[in-house]
Amino acid sequence: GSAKSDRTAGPAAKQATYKIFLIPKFIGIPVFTLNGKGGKEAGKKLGDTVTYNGPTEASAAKQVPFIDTAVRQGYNAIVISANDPNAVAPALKRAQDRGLKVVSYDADAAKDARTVYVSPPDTQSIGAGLVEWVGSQVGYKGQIAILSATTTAANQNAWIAVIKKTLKKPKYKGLKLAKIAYGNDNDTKSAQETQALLQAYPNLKGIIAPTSVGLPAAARVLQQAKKCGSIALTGLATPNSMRAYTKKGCGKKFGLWNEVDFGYLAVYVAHAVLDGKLTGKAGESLVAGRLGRRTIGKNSTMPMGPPLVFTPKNIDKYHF
Amino acid sequence: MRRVGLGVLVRWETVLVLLILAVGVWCRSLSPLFLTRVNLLDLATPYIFIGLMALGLTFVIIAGEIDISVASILAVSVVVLGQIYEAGANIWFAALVGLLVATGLGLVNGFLVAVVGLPSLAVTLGTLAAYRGLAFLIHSGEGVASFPTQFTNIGIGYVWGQQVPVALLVFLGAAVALGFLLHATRFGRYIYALGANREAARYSGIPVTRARIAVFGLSGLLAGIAGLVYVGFFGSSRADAADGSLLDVVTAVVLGGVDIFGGSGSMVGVVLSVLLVAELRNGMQLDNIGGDTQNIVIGVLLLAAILAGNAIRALQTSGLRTRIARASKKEVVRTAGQAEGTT
Amino acid sequence: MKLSPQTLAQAAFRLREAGIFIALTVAVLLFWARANNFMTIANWQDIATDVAIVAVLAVGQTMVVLTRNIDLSVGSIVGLTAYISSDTLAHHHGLPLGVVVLLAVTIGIGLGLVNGLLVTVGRIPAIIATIGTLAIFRGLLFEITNGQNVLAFQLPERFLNLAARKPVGLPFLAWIAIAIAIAGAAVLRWAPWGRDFYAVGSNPDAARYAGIPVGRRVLTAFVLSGALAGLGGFMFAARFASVDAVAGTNLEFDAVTAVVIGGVNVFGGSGTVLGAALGAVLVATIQDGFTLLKLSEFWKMFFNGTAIVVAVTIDALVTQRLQEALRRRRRAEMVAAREQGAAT
Amino acid sequence: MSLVELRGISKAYGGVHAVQDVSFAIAAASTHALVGENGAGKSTLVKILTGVVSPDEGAVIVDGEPRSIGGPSAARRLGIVAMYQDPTVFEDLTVAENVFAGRSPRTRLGAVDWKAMRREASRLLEELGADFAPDAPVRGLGVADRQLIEIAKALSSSARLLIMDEPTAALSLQEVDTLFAVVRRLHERRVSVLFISHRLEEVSRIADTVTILRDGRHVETRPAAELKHGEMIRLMVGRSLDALFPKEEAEIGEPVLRAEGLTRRGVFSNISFEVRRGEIVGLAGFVGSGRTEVARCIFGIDRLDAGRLEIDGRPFTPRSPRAALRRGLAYLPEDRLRQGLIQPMSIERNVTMAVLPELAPGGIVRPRRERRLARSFMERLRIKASSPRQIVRSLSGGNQQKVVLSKWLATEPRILILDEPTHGIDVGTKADVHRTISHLAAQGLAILLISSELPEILGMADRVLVIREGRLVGELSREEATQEAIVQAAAGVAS
Ligand SMILES: Nc1ncnc2c1ncn2[C@@H]1O[C@H](COP(=O)(O)OP(=O)(O)OP(=O)(O)O)[C@@H](O)[C@H]1O
Ligand SMILES: Nc1ncnc2c1ncn2[C@@H]1O[C@H](COP(=O)(O)OP(=O)(O)OP(=O)(O)O)[C@@H](O)[C@H]1O
Ligand SMILES: [Mg+2]
Ligand SMILES: [Mg+2]
Repeated sequence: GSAKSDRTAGPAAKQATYKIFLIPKFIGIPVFTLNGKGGKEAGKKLGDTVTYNGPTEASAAKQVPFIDTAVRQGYNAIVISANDPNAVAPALKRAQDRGLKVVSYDADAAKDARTVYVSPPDTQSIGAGLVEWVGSQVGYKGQIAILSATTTAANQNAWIAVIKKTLKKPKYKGLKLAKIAYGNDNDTKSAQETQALLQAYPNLKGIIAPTSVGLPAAARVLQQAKKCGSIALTGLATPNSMRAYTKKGCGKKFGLWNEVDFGYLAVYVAHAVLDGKLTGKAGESLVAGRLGRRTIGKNSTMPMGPPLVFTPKNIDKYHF
Repeated sequence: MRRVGLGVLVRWETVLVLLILAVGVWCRSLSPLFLTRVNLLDLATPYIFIGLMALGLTFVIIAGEIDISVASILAVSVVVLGQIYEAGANIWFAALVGLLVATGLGLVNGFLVAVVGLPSLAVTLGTLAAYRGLAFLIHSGEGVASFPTQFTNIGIGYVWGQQVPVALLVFLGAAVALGFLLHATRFGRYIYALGANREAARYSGIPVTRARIAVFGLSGLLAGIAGLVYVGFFGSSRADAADGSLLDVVTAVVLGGVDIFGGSGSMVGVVLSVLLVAELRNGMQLDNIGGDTQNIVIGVLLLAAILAGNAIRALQTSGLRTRIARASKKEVVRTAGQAEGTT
Repeated sequence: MKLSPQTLAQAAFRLREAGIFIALTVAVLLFWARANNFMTIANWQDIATDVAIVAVLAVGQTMVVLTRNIDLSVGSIVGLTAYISSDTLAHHHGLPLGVVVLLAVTIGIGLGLVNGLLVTVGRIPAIIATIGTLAIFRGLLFEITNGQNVLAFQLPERFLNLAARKPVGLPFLAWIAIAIAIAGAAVLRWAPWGRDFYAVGSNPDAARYAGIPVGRRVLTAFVLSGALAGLGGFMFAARFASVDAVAGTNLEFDAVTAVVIGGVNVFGGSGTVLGAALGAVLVATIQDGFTLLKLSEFWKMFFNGTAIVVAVTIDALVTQRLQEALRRRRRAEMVAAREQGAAT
Repeated sequence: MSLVELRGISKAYGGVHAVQDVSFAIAAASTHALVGENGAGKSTLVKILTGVVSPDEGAVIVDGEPRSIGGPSAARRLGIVAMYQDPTVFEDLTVAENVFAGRSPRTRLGAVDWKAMRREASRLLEELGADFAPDAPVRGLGVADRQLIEIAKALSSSARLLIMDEPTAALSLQEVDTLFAVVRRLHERRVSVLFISHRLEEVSRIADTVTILRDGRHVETRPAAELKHGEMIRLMVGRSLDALFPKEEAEIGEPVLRAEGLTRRGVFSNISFEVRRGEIVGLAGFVGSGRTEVARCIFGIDRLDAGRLEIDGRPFTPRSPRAALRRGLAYLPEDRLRQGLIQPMSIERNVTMAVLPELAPGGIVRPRRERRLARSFMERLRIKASSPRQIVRSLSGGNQQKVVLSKWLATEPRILILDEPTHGIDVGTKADVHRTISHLAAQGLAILLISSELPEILGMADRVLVIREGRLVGELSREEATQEAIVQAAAGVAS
């Protein structure tokens, strides 16, 4: 058995074409579907076979079997958005032992379990950006809250850390972080949590929802509560999901990297890693097709680059 | 014996074996990789923690109760284990405490059901939420990740030329032990009696309350052991451990031929059904069939199997009746004979 | 006059609902005291909206549980019908909402029928049958959505505003729930086939002997549950506008919780819609109160679970007391009767 | 013309012929008794007449035309209504709802007409001399009351043939009288009754015609007047029985069980008695007098509020059935199905249920010993079954009762409490059971015999205790004990 995967991952790996397995946190929601789309697009460009599959719930335990079978099927690389950085690590290490390359994207896996992490536009700029976007809308003062995904989502927590750090800066000292609510990447929950925020903090000025499920939900609740005027909303979501609200002034400024590009880049990175062009060292770089040159930063993390910023004016230029 | 021969044909376990073979053939056609030694030996490993919970739940269901809180119990014990280890205690000590906590939580269920006299579905519906909440309250962060290898081997270790997963052995070991407990011991007999007719069991001097508490304690303990394997295999001790695995656990038990209303079922059946589900998922994954489609297939398999089972049971009983028939005819003759004798 | 078993029974019966009522009052007073802006119209409107969908599901669940069955597939049915409703609207903006409701309910009926047939004709225990269909229906939803979702901007305004409307100060969805609850209660009280639910759940064999078409009644219960889940799906779509493949996940737990807290006997035969509805309200209120008290998610989870256990404990104790009282009362009556018999 | 006629009815379960080629006619406005040993096929015929099962062969003729009876409701439409062997009530519903289950009166709008339902129900209960309200929940009513509800149910549905499958099994003399009165009133309404009972004296009292079954075959149908008991028994059993109550002489030894001032509030109070080695003490009284509760308390199922117990002079506190068993007590409960048997289990497992601690040293069950034990009892009590492995559910009532008895004898008790031991058992078997009982006494067991069947008490007991409303109201020696004496004591009528 092991011999088999060695063969495919060993000498075979030197051939130009690879088999790459793209595992999202869970399948079924558009964001990940778009990642898959981008990944496949990149695959076509590079002549690689890209498979997109995963569990139906955001559960690490249910991601692992996909990792293991990918190994057995002789895939050359795994691209994954981890539900639990640690819980998938042993499986990913098994894969690496069998000669596979691992690239994490969106939500990182334990460092020693992947070669490169393709991060959403780097934590720093997103975190800072989110604060700026909300701050600029409320005149840099007032009570704000965060609507996050799950308490344990690595990327969310990273952003929250930066947001807290940024808020300490003199420019933002007017902004007070009242509460961090969790919507569990679940539309229902997110909406209810937003409602809860409105109740608990009558004079809330702004909400930061750095989740593609949470932001539109929040926007909708604000609209239904007729609070779009009084509460500034920002966060991360696809322009399609926000268009209606943004145009009505709910979430006048928010951002996102292009989810299609995200998957696209992740697969390009995986290919480069397989070619041995990327080893995770800071400063290494590659030309990622239509995205141009991208470079690895520290912690062998490659940021998506600055997010696109959507406003009522420019939003109609984007369709994803 | 002729009767056994006839019996075996209509045994549920036999059906499961046939299903496993049939599914095997199908999976083989899905992917050539399915029938490799590595794959066959390893395909169950990711599902062992589910299997272990199922073994415990089997006792509860045969005893005529239900415990839907097992996954939450697992989570609590996992978090406790993680926290204690992080606090610098010896890993095995931490593991022991985890097991004790799990058993304790199980006993709490048992107390509420057997002593306070509440319906187990309601009780464990409550503790399902309460325990999960508890797990998060104990620790809601990333939890410990780096556990010593000699411990994680429970989950990811291999023995015998690095071929056979330890977890699989743990599962089979537990199954054998529990199978013995259920089928060969007095306690096991009590469980069946309880599930079939609790009042009659009580009248017969069976320690009903103690037995019912014990059953839930056992279920908790198994959830705890499942927790060890979980930590070993996934190397994570987070409060959301095993979230969403409840349906898989119940499915395993029921597909194993355990009567959801209690009183009947066998350990072998449950083990087989655990393997069957693992095999099926593995095969479909090797063919990159989507997770959603996999769920549909499992769901359909469950229902189809039960439907088939009902048909078989009908066959079985009619078979039994024919036997009664022959026998009681004989009896009639015999008693008649005696009658002649007495008069 | 002396307390007759009937008055005793009714007393205890009131006790059941009373128990929940007291719990509710206590909770309300507590939150009122501790959390400002709990006792605000806006807040109660939110609670009402939150509870509406669960309440509708709870009514259907009550019917099923009364017949000594359970329907765990409602969450998936809600998801399916929610998506189909909004997807249909997304493609036919002009479609009257009535038609969409009809569509959702019809699909619900179909799925409920599947459950019912599996249980009655297929002789599969309800808990298993509906665990199976829970997975299957959800799987189908994934297939249909194919990773896409319907977004607010694709939907007609009148639909998006449906949930926001508040006739007479009460959210529209809450009105639907109230109507359903009343209808459900009426059925269980006045409709002969509704009464049969109690008989079937109380003693299936006896029901069969009594000539009650047990199979048909159970089927009816599941169909009703499915239909209401369908309606719930429409309400879900109206409330959350954008629907994807995970919509309505775990709603079955909320419904069952409401029913259990509402004092419906999980072994069938006894319980009321009123109780179930109150149960739903209680849960929603506690949730809401905790939010206002800024308690963490995890405390909510913890207390929610504990609340269930406490509720059933109280219920159990009440019924035990009642039975004991009844038996002794009965014996006293027998004695009295015999004394008279002896005297003559 | 006869109301209902059976022509060549056969029914087999799998291969066993429950009934085979049975033919007889039931005349209008008459009581037709159906007698036979356990497993003779009586209940099966009932099920056929009510459409619960359909016959393999033969026809049911109603008013001269053959009918296929699809189910209970179809039967009801033909005017055929049955009270089943075990009362089938809805514990959660009120009495009125039970009476009208499945066919509640409707208002014009088709809604349940509660008023009418209550009115009708109370009228019927009145007629039956029941003393509980139509709104009373059935939970909390006793066996006898439940039996009355069954009757009311039957009456309410304009029956033309009312089938009573062992209706008197759980009834006391008094209640039997009420029932028979009702039956006679029914005749005035041109209603016929198919009456099934193992109590032959009742059969002779009420029946116009008697049909006898044996092993599923029709043996005889004759006017009751022409049938003497001995004759009936001979036809049923296929042989003439030796004395019905064979009493072996056992020398009475020292007291084994002594009870003093046993009290359970609201149930019974200040019950004192003793049972000696080799003695059979009868416990008589009406249903509901509290006999079972006394037994349940002694056996540790219910709590005693006051009083003390001694076994062999050593104090004994009945904490649990387990504790009682350890002290050599055994209790054969009155409700075979609910308290006696584990139906889906095999005979052997039922028989060994109470002796597992002995059978399973170190907690590990020894199947071989188990089977041996079961076999020995199957022979001793002539249990009619294919093997110790047979599932108890498929046995007829009488054989099931024998299995329960075996379970308790297996514990080799020193004190044996029998609660309605021959409840629903046929004469043949009854004789066996009685023989066994007195044999056990002869071997030195102390036996407390609860029975609503006075002949049984009179036949078996050395002493008779009479309980009324939970109080001990009389103690009669074997000589003093007569039907009259006991009834007077039980009813509290001064003689
Ligand atoms: N469901 C069944 N399956 C198999 N055998 C059955 C079934 N019901 C009845 N029998 C058999 O049919 C025969 C007649 O049973 P039935 O209950 O009619 O006897 P019975 O005359 O009513 O006895 P009893 O006086 O004890 O009630 C018995 O041998 C019984 O074992
Ligand atoms: N668990 C119970 N539930 C409901 N009614 C009961 C219960 N136990 C006893 N009863 C009823 O209470 C009354 C008195 O009980 P008990 O059975 O002790 O009287 P008894 O003299 O033993 O009458 P029986 O002839 O039934 O033995 C009877 O009507 C009995 O049926
Ligand atoms: Mg019978
Ligand atoms: Mg009794």
